[in-house]
Amino acid sequence: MHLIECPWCGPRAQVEFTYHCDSEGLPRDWESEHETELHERMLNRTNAIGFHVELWNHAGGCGSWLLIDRHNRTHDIRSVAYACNGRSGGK
Amino acid sequence: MTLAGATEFETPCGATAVVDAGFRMLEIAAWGNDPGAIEMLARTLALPPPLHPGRATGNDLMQLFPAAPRRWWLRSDHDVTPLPDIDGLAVTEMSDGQVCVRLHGDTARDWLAQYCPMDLRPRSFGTGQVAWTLFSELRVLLHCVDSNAFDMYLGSSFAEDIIAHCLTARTRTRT
Amino acid sequence: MTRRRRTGSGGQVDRRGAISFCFDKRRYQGLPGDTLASALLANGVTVVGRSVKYHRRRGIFSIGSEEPNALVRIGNDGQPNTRATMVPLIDGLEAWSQNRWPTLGFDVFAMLGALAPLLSTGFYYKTFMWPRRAWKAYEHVIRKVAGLGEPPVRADPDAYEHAFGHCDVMVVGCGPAGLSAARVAADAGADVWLVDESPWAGGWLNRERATIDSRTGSEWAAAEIAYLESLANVRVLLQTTAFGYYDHNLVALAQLPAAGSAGRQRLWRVRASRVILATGAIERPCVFAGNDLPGVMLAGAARAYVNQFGVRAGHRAVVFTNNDSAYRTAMDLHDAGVTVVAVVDCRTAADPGVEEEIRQRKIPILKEHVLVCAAGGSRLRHVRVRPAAGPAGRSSRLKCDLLAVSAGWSPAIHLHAQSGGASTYDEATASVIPADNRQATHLAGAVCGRFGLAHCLDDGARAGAAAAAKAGFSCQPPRAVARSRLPGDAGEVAPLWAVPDSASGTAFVDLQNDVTGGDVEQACLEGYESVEHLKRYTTLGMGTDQGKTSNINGLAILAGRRGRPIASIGTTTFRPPYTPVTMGAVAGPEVRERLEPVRRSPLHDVHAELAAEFDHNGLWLRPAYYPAAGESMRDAVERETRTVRTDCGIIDVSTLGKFEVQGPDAARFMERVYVNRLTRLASGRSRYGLMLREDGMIFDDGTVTRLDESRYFLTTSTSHAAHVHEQLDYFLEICCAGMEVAVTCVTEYWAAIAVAGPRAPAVLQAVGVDCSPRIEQLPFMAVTTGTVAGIPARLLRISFSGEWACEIYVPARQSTHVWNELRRHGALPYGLEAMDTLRIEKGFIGVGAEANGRTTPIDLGFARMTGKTERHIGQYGLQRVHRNAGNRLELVGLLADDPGAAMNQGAQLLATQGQRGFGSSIGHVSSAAYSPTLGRHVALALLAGGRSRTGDSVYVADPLRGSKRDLRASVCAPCFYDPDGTRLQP
Amino acid sequence: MFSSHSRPPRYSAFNLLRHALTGNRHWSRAWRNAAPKDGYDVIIIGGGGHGLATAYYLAKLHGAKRIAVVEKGWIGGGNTGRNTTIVRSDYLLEENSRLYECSLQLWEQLSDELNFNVMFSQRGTVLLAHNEAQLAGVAQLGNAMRLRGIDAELLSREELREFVPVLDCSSATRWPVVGGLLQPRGGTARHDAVAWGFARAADALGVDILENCEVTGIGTRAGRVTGVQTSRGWIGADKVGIAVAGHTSQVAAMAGLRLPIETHLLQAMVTEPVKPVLDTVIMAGAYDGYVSQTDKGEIIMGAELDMYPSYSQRGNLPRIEKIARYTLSLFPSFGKLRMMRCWAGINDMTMDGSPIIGTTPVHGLFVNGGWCYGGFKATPGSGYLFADLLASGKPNDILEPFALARFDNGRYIDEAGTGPVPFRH
Repeated sequence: MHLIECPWCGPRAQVEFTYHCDSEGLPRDWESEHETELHERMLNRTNAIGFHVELWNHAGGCGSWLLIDRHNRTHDIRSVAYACNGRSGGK
Repeated sequence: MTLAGATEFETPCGATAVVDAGFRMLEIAAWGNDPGAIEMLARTLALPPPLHPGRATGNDLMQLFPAAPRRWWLRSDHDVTPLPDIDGLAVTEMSDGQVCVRLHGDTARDWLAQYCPMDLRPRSFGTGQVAWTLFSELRVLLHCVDSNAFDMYLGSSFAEDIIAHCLTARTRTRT
Repeated sequence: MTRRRRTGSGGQVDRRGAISFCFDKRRYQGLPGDTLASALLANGVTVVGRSVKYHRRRGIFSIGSEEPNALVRIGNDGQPNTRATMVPLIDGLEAWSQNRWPTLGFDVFAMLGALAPLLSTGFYYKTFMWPRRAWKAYEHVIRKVAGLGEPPVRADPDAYEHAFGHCDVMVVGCGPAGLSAARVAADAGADVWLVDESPWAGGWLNRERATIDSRTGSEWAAAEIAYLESLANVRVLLQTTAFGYYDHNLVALAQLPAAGSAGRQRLWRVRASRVILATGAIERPCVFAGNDLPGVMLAGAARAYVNQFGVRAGHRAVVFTNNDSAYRTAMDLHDAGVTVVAVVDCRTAADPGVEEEIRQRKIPILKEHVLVCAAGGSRLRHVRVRPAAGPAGRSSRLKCDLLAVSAGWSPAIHLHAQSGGASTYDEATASVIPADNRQATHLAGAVCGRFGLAHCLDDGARAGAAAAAKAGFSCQPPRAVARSRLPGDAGEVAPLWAVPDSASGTAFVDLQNDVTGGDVEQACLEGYESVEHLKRYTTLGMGTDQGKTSNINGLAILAGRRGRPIASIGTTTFRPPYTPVTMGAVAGPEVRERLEPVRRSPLHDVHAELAAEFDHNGLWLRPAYYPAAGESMRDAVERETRTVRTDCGIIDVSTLGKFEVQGPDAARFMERVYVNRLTRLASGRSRYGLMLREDGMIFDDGTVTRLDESRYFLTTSTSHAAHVHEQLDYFLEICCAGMEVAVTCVTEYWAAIAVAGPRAPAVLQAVGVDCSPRIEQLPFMAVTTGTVAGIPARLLRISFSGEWACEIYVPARQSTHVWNELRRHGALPYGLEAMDTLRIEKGFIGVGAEANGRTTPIDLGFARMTGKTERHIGQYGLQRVHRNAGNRLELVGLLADDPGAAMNQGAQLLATQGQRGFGSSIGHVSSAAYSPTLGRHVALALLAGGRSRTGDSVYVADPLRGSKRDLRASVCAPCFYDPDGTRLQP
Repeated sequence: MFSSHSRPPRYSAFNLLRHALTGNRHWSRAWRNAAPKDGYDVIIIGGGGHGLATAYYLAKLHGAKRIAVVEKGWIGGGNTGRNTTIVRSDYLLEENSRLYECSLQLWEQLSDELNFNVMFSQRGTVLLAHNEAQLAGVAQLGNAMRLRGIDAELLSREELREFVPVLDCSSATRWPVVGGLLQPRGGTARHDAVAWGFARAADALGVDILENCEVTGIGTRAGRVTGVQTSRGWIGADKVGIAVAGHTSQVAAMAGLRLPIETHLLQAMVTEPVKPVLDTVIMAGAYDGYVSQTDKGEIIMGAELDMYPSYSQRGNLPRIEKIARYTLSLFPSFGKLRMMRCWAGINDMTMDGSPIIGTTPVHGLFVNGGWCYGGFKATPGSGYLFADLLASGKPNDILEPFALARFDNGRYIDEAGTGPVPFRH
């Protein structure tokens, strides 16, 4: 079980967080993206072994949306940051 | 289960549980990024600054819980006068949706540690701190009101079930 | 017998006490401080179990959790496969041997031993194939012979606990290294947890005659543990196994309650800043013929039984070793009155100190000798030895009833390996030792391959200091290390895995799984020569002991066979748990009734008083129907349905997901979230809204209400509420970042009651509704606020039944009053079943039934809602799906030709009667009900190209539920009642 | 040229006896320790069940001569050896149903076909329903199966109580069992034996099985595949098939492909062995979990994914606890059994939850992957169909819907209806 350093709550157990998707799946600019762009990001993934920036939600905590730079084999975490320019979510 | 006012239970773990449903709770959410809005609200309500993440601030009338970014809960045991309309803040009534379970006693912390994965040691979560965390798989707001007393806020629909937990669970501390 | 086996003094048992216990119905006496294993040995019980494959007699082999043989069931219908070595003896304990029929002494299946050559490794892959269908019959027998203990029959009566813990330093292992580590870290001020699987702190200090600071090892350990327990920042957990080392320094502990107490087993999940592994080492045996006979025992165990429990495991002992530690066995056994026949050592020289000790005791040492075989029946009778370099044939016989074997020590690197740490093969100790750490771990003592007592104490102190410092506690240099003495504890061995030329059908590598040296060789011959293939083909190391005493020997034989160094062979993966953990403890308290929480509506008690039959809807309990006395379900549902159509019904819809969306950009946000156009939705009006997924499929349906310019109120289906919340939040924060909007969940705050039926306006008037416009004049799909029966309320003129209806939203705790007032003025409650019938009559879609995650709004007849050009969720997905759409399933209605014939949800649709085979199904019944309003059965269906088939006949096939003949039905528009919606209007 | 070698003798009772009388010292290798040749007609990347089965059927049914299976470690070491060994064909969507039923029919003859007892045991698989809505769901599934000629029976609570006495069919639990769908032909098989059996049979037909031979690159020229670069050197081939469950994205990336796959962990565990107590496979709708008892007596359990991408092959405690909670809620008498071993398989989860089998933009390169949880039961069918694809170059009727192109056309095969969220399938 990972220990994830939430920028708001501090270190918390992974059970409090939900993984949402790889950052490859996030829109660059949702408003203006095209159909092919949407389908490419919605469907296809590099899925390589190594560090990936992923979107997680601290659903069992403060609710923030977080970008977590995490290794998908060792589970090492290099960084955790709010997903939108320092703006954070919250349920 | 009808909850009116405060009901007290002795739990088998040795802690006392007081179930309280007779308070006022408002959720205040900022839709922008302006930190000034909540500070203005705090000033208007005469709540002592500063507003540290995870640290409750309050006076005799009310308590403000900054437990999530851009989102606060305001608890009052008295009827709060209508909140000033401050631009940038959405104020939503939550009172009937929440039940507060106050756990009190030397075993309260150990009992909570049976269900909450967060670090509850006094140096990590001491008096005055508030945090959203999980209780079993349920998201709750925890408030450490004293070295051996915790308020746990949970959705009303779960209350009966969770209180049943409190009444049946027991703890063996320092085995 | 007892007196003869038990020494007169010494050890840590209380000779003044007496404990009575049973093994296989026979009653025995033990002492306080015994384990079941020591007590059985003290009573001269040599055979305690039968092996899994050949049903050979087996005795107690070890002293700890590595025990492969002595597996017993504790209690009647109790826990099977329990290691007798780990069970503290309590009064009245009942233990039973396993895997024998009818008795331990006479086991019918022991004849399998005679067939051993036929049953060589992997035999079952090569046979039981003829005749072709017979495998099931063979398997039936195989299953009965296999398995170990009997599983309990009754539901487990015990309760279990879970807990989370957090500490600065977790020390695993309570031996000399662990104790000294814990003390240094604790003195530095760190929160320290110290755990050990044994009921006694001290580890091997209890089992040896060591001295530390002029006290005995066990006295020293007792003093240390007493000191540690007196500190507020230390938690000592005994009988607690650290069984798993997971990501980011999470250590899982399984804690047993004190023997005989009413405590519960507990599973701890402990997050430690630093972990110190002082897990010690496990002695390993050697492979030679007859090495599984009762009376063959690990050398360390033989001296431990005498030192800790005062039990002589035999009267005439031979010690066979490749290292110095077993010399202590000879010394300790001799000093306890056991005749030590000889020390058989394969080496040319031992440590001069221990050799001198043996000579003083006049015990013969046979250097450069090996053991050829052990012989006996239900107990060991003699062994044969020969010079290591000599010819295979010539051996001499030594009479004995105890053979103490040591082929060296394997560091218990399991947790280290689980944490991701690397390991390497060390030639000096002929063992696999830890290399680099992956996590915040420190290692101390024998687990590192440093076996000396002084090393362990020193290592521990240094690890304790380092861990405390890393955890942020300034640490004084470790205090002067204690002066200690334990002869022959250096740890070097001369590798000896299997005695050459001794490989026969009874030279076992894995005692529990009956894997012999010959099996390993055969697997190599057949090409199963990678470590994992060997393990899986022979089952080596796959027993309950997980190969703690056998894996390394198997590896070494494999390496020898392949002519490669052991280091290059690799090892199998160390997986959690370190030792098996009771499932009940893993599961914890939240099982059965408490598996998941139950959510109750604020009106729950009212429904219960009305004797509602409840149904589960997600986590919620909701009334399915309210049967009157003596009324059947069908009658109640029909009555409730008719009530809504002709009178006035009320239903609790508090479980709907409810959200407030506020802020200057709320309107823009709503436009993106819903597929339908909402820009023209005026304040004070509601609309039915469909939310899609990005792939174009329907995600959820509900209502959108505009409360004012910048404030919306949404409802969602009960089952999707949490998902919708996540989706809204994700969409706002990630896709619409910068929009000034706040979303708040108000599901718990509002109770909701739908009042429906032609008499609903009258009932509401009678109850007293104060709003503007007056309630009966409120237009369809309009919203207003006011009071109902004096309670402040939000009123929505929306309908899910097709009748005039209004949803009343009131604060949850005041809803009972409103409900009761409505009832008092003539409204009758209806439940989910009637609601479902009403919506099917109207052709409204159900989430899960029609909106099943594979249907688009176009499939379900909402094409008019789609086509908005502004970007919204699901827009592009919908385009892609329908650009190439073939014969998609579309929503239609079905009327059976025979109006009395029921169509069931889940029946399949066919184009022609009796058609079968792949491709025959053209759709299925998605919802079905008997409509009391129409006096016939009606159904909604998803039918391939369905809308173009209106008027056609299809056949409804339900073979699974026993329908013999496919039912003919005609396809119609999916609305059976009031298609123009005139009844919705005021 | 295809080098001839002596075929190993068939396993038989006589053969077993003969070896027993000679001390079991004369067994021959089940498959040769082959050395890579310069080139092959077909190379299968991945020595798991699927890859080995593909090679076997290619050699057996399509007369292909020069075939190699390249495996980076030991054969059967990926998901073939890390699953819960369940075989069934109870799928709702027609596409899946055809695929898995094709496989199940091959399973029924497999031991005989391979002269290797893979211990395929048709003890039945039962899908439990915990409420009326789930019961309607399994009825829909069962009806679909029956119309297609696949066996399925609806069991009431009382019938379940009789069929699986150890299952708690009482109401004293959070999710009482209300009924279930039995597929009598479903069951379990010995997972490792499937790899070994196919390897031995393929080897006997001349297939080279190259272990410890890791593919590090896929060679292409002018849009055609030319061979593979491996840790044991370059090996040329006109056709290359990828069958590397758990690493499909990595290997496909060597040819420049980006797939709709995300890799997740699926955990499983076994208890200590006990005497027979559960003689069928139970799948619980309440948590996507499955429970059965192996021939050795271990209770084997698995359940849903860990819900975050991982290649770690390590178990994680919260999911294990959940599996235990749900299992004990169904089988309260299992509380005293001990969990003995936990492991994790790495699952290539596609965006619609169904596998991808078909051609790729690179001529001569074929992909077979994204099996989500369904890989083991598909083993013979997947090999049979993939061999057909490799031999003919064109997908047959069963494979056609599983082509990669379905994602471009929006023709998803979304059995669970959960959309393009790979870990929710």
